Amino acid sequence: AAGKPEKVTVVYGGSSWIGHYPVWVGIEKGLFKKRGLGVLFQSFYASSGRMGSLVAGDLDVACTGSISAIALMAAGNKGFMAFGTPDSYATVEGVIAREKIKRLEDLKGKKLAVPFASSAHVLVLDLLEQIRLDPEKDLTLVNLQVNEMPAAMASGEIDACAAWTPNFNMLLKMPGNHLLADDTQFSLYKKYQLGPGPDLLVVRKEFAEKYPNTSRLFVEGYFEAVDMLINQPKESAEVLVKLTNLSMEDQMAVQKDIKWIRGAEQKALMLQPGQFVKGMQLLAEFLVKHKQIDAAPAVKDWIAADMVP
Amino acid sequence: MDTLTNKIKISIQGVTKVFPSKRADVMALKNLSLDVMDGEFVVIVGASGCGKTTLLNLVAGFDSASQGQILLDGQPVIGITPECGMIFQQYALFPWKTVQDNVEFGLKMKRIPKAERQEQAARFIDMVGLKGFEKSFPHHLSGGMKQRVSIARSLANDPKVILLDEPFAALDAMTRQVLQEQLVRIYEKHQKTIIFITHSIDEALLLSTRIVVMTARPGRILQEIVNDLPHPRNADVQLSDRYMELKRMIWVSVQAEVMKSIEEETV
Amino acid sequence: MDTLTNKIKISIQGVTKVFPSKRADVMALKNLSLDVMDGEFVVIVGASGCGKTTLLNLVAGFDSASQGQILLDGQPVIGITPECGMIFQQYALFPWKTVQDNVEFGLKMKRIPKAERQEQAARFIDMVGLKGFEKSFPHHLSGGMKQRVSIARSLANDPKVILLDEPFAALDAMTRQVLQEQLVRIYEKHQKTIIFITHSIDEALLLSTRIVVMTARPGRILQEIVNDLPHPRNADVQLSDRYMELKRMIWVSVQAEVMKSIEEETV
Amino acid sequence: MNTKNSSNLALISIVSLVFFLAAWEIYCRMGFIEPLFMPAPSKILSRAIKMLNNWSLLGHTLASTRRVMVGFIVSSLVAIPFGIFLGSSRFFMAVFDPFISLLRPLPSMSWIPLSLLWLGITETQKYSIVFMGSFVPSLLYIIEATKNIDPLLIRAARNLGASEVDVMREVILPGALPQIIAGLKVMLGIAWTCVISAELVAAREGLGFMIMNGKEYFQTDTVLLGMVMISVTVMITDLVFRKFEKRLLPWTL
Amino acid sequence: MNTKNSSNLALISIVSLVFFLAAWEIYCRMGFIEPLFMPAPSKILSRAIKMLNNWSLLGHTLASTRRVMVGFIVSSLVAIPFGIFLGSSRFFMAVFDPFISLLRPLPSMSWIPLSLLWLGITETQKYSIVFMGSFVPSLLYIIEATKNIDPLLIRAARNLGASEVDVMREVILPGALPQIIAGLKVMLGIAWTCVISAELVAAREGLGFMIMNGKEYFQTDTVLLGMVMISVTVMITDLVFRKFEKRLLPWTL
Ligand SMILES: Nc1ncnc2c1ncn2[C@@H]1O[C@H](COP(=O)(O)OP(=O)(O)OP(=O)(O)O)[C@@H](O)[C@H]1O
Ligand SMILES: Nc1ncnc2c1ncn2[C@@H]1O[C@H](COP(=O)(O)OP(=O)(O)OP(=O)(O)O)[C@@H](O)[C@H]1O
Ligand SMILES: [Mg+2]
Ligand SMILES: [Mg+2]
Repeated sequence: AAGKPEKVTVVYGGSSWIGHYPVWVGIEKGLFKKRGLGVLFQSFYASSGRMGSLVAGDLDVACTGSISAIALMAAGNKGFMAFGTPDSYATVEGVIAREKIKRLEDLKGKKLAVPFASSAHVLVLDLLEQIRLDPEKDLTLVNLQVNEMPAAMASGEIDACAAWTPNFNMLLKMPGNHLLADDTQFSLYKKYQLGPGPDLLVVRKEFAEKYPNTSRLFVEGYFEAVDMLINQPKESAEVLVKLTNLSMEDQMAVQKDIKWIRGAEQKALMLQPGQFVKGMQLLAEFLVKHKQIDAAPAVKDWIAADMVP
Repeated sequence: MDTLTNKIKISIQGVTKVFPSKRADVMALKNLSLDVMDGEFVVIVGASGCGKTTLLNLVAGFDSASQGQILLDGQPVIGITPECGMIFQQYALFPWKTVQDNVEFGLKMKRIPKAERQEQAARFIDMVGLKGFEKSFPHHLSGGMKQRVSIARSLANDPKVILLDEPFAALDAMTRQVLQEQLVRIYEKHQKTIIFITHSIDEALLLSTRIVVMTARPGRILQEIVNDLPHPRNADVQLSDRYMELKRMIWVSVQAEVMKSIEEETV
Repeated sequence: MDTLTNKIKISIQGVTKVFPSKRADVMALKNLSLDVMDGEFVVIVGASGCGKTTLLNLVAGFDSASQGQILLDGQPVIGITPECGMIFQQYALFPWKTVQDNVEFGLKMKRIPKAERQEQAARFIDMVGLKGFEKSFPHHLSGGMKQRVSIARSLANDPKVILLDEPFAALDAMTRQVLQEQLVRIYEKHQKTIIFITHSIDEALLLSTRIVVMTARPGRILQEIVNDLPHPRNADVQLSDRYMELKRMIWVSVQAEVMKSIEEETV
Repeated sequence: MNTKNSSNLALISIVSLVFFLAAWEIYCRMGFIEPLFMPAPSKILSRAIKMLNNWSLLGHTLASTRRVMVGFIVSSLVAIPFGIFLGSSRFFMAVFDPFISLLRPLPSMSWIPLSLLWLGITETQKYSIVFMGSFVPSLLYIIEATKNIDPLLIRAARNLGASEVDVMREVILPGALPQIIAGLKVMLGIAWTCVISAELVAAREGLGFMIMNGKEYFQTDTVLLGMVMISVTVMITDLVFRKFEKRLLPWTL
Repeated sequence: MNTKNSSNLALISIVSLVFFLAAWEIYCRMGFIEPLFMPAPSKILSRAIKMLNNWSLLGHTLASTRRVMVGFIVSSLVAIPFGIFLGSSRFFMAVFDPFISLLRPLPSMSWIPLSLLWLGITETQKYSIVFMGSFVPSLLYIIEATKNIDPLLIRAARNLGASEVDVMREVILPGALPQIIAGLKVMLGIAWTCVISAELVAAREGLGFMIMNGKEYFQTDTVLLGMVMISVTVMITDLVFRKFEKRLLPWTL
């Protein structure tokens, strides 16, 4: 019953992070093409750049870490809406340390690298709070992008780091490194199964309003790709290594740790107000508590109900 | 001289010029009056800092008097007037223009067509003996040659009055002499009215029809001497008794004023 | 003059100086010979570019001759020698030093103790009439005052020979006269040997015991004239017949050389 | 300085460079230093050959050069007339002075966050960084050049009958030109700084991206090659500019 | 320019600034522009008050200032004697010329990857970026200043009995000082550029970090506040430097 797309090219903002696997698979396997859509995959290092580009009108759809999305909501921007969450992960992000650091408590007086304003940053702040270490005084947090962490760990410049896949996997494979904690130890995860930066699908509001057919077709194609990731992991991994630069073996391992969320499950998470949205609200309040944002936005106001499958 | 008529060309009437300054105002000229007849060659001498340049700037309209007024052909001088062509000690040639383009400048400003102004400029370049240097930039010329270009540039604009502020002071004695002779020739041929500033009494005697001596600052007219030396003022004239007499006379009056200003400086 | 002895102070023997250059080498001096007696005041005149400055630089040891040699008290001049004090047209004062420190400079280089050099410097500052300006920076002085500091600085260093390269050319005629008189007084009192370059024949006649006229480039000696004018050379002397005669004589020979070099320039 | 002497000095320079490179090579070969920290010149050379073969070296260089040129040309085209205007009007100079003073100390780098917010990661964003980094300094150079014109020349022109507009066109513009061009030459260097900054933070190509990316993959030879390429490219741009300068200013020869 | 006239001009500047700020505020209040892209001045002010209260604004400013000062002072201390030495020796100038030419065009930013490899994410790495960014330009300024000394003054000194070493100390150093100081003033600006670059990439404090972090959280007011702070801090350093300059160069007054 879907009408023809009003606009045939969708500009998507992504990176090599797992949250972007479905779009990559969809493009490579022609799942958008068969719906008459072309999808342009634009790469960004950080969620914030992607969100900036989205509200500036350069992107139509993106997947983002929810920290960025919450920050943008807190800044009062109404130019975007959320319509789903593709995955739940807990074991592809975490704190990795060198041998001599056995427990989180050993981080005292050490150097811990973390990309500021990221989900890993939130994880670290929460973990430190759990063991009552002051991030300002008891240890040194080093602001570093995840892609620079392997070098910094190798040179011994830092004692530990918080990263996500694929750098997370590379770091774990480096001799002498081991996992100290992952998202399963995040306090909200323990209570609500919610990681520190769950992935969120967002759309430019103007785009969603102007091109309802295109939006719907994109969502269809997207969740078909999610199904393919669940049902045909090997075929998916074959195209994904081009995105992640991981070996086939590592790629399969990463995918094993992800729980994909099908289209049919989205309504329960996203609407009235939905488990996921409630979790996001808690996360927003957590960020306020840690002085990362000024005030918590009402997350439910940013849900595009029409687009949730 | 036969070119002298009885028409007053420039009339400087009770001019005072004060430069305001943070410490104390400087009074450069005080109630100075002077008439210059059409076709006269007036040379002004006076101690350094007595206000000669200031006076010339007022005549050219670069600056305005604090009191008094200056009339050119009976009309008060208000803004900068191209009718009084100025020739500066530092030449003030446009370094980015060739000799030809420098000389053409005034004509170009009058929107005279290219062909015509080329021809006119060529005439004046020839007159000052710079044929063959039309395409040179000022940079490549010697001081004497630059001053000749500046004279040609002024003449091409055909001003009624030519004002010269120590035009030859930066040149060596020998080049200076050549240019003095050229200037006298031009003056005789074109019947301009000239006001010429110099520090050299010899130069004053060589060129002028009348010599005006100014007092130390604030500048006023101390003495006016009609220069009746015969033409051409060659070496013979310069060694004549009348020359010596005039020179001594000017020497004495300038000397006294200079001493005043030097004393002021060193104390 | 009574200070003249028969000792040769400086002997310039067949000196040639060639400046190599990309286009064509410039021969500034050609086989020039000249002896200067102890206590003489030699003034060198000549057309612009004839090599006067070059010659003085060789005597001071700033540059070395291409051929020939220069003896000072019988010893060949090899490097820069403080025995020949140089006074430049552009003063060459150290702008970051006060008048006092400028005058002390040479003494400081000789490692003379502070107290002693202060006293000596004060004497020379007084001599040139700048008492009260010890703490001033050169920046604040007029041209004439700067040149006086430069003279004091040179004298304080007590050189046997003083070389002056158009020292007064940048000054106005009146200031120049005052300094000329001061220089003559210093020369008479301190019995220095002086070589002085100028473009002004009047200046040459006023100061010298001997006048040397150089040819156009390449520079050689054209003529030497012993200046027998009586002292003091006041206005009366300057208007005397002998003065006129000497002036005409020099005029004629310089003139011819100047014409050569001007023709060369304009063609 | 005569010809022989100056060619001697050039020889010394060449010997010195060769000697340094040889010492570096030998030092590395002897294993005194880890290649991760400092690869031998021969390694850098072989990386260069590799990257020349797959055209990527040329691609990065051209990408950066294009960005520099676009940003720089746009900024010059705006700064020259505006600077001459401000330099000759004391009133408008006073009006714009507070903004110029505020913008002057801002490094081009500091515009990156704002430009990313405004323009996203686009080519326009790169151009805007170059523009913001070079515009204000260019403007200041041009204002300065305009003010430095010998007032005597302006007097002379007015005395010869030039109007205010004539003076602007015939005296101020050509008179300020040598200094304007000298300023623009400095600005070109600054424009290069800006583009490298912009590329280090967010780009997919260009020399700045190349060295940042090289570092990520522990290819110190790529990092050093990128730096050498920046040097060489800037030197070449400079040379081209100088040729161009001589054309524009025939009277200064 | 007399006093009255110049105070008039200052008045124009103030009026112009106030007018601009008012227009900006009104434009924002009317909702013509999203606060994400351009917050109103009042927003920036309230952010400033908030950050002043928890001392973080002061902390960032001092962190950057400290880095600038350390890097700049070390680079000046090395560049001044070395520059005077190179400026007065044609032989050693020729020896070092190729390296200076190669290093000159490299933006400080381009040293970031290498410095991270060599020094890790330490304060020393930040200092090294400032050092590398300001050393070569300072050196060039100082060489230039040394070469620009009027050779007549050197002649005069030698003629008064000064030895080569005396000339160096008594003539070249003081003679080059005004130009050296002018150059260092420019370098101080460049040092600020460098520090902002260094902080944008890997830092946890400093004004560069502040604006980058502000951007991550879409706090455009923090970004703009950071930029204003850079401007203001540079202006203040400049002022302090100028006072200091007058002290050092009494003869130029
Ligand atoms: N624009 C000005 N502002 C303030 N004072 C000035 C200005 N122009 C000239 N003066 C002062 O006015 C006096 C006369 O200056 P002016 O230049 O007319 O003297 P001058 O006779 O031409 O001297 P010189 O022979 O040295 O050229 C001097 O004391 C000078 O300092
Ligand atoms: N360092 C140099 N290199 C090349 N040529 C030079 C150099 N110094 C002087 N000359 C040339 O040597 C000739 C003599 O120059 P010098 O300065 O000695 O003349 P001068 O008699 O002092 O002239 P003036 O009266 O103008 O001062 C000139 O033609 C000049 O161009
Ligand atoms: Mg004057
Ligand atoms: Mg000379």
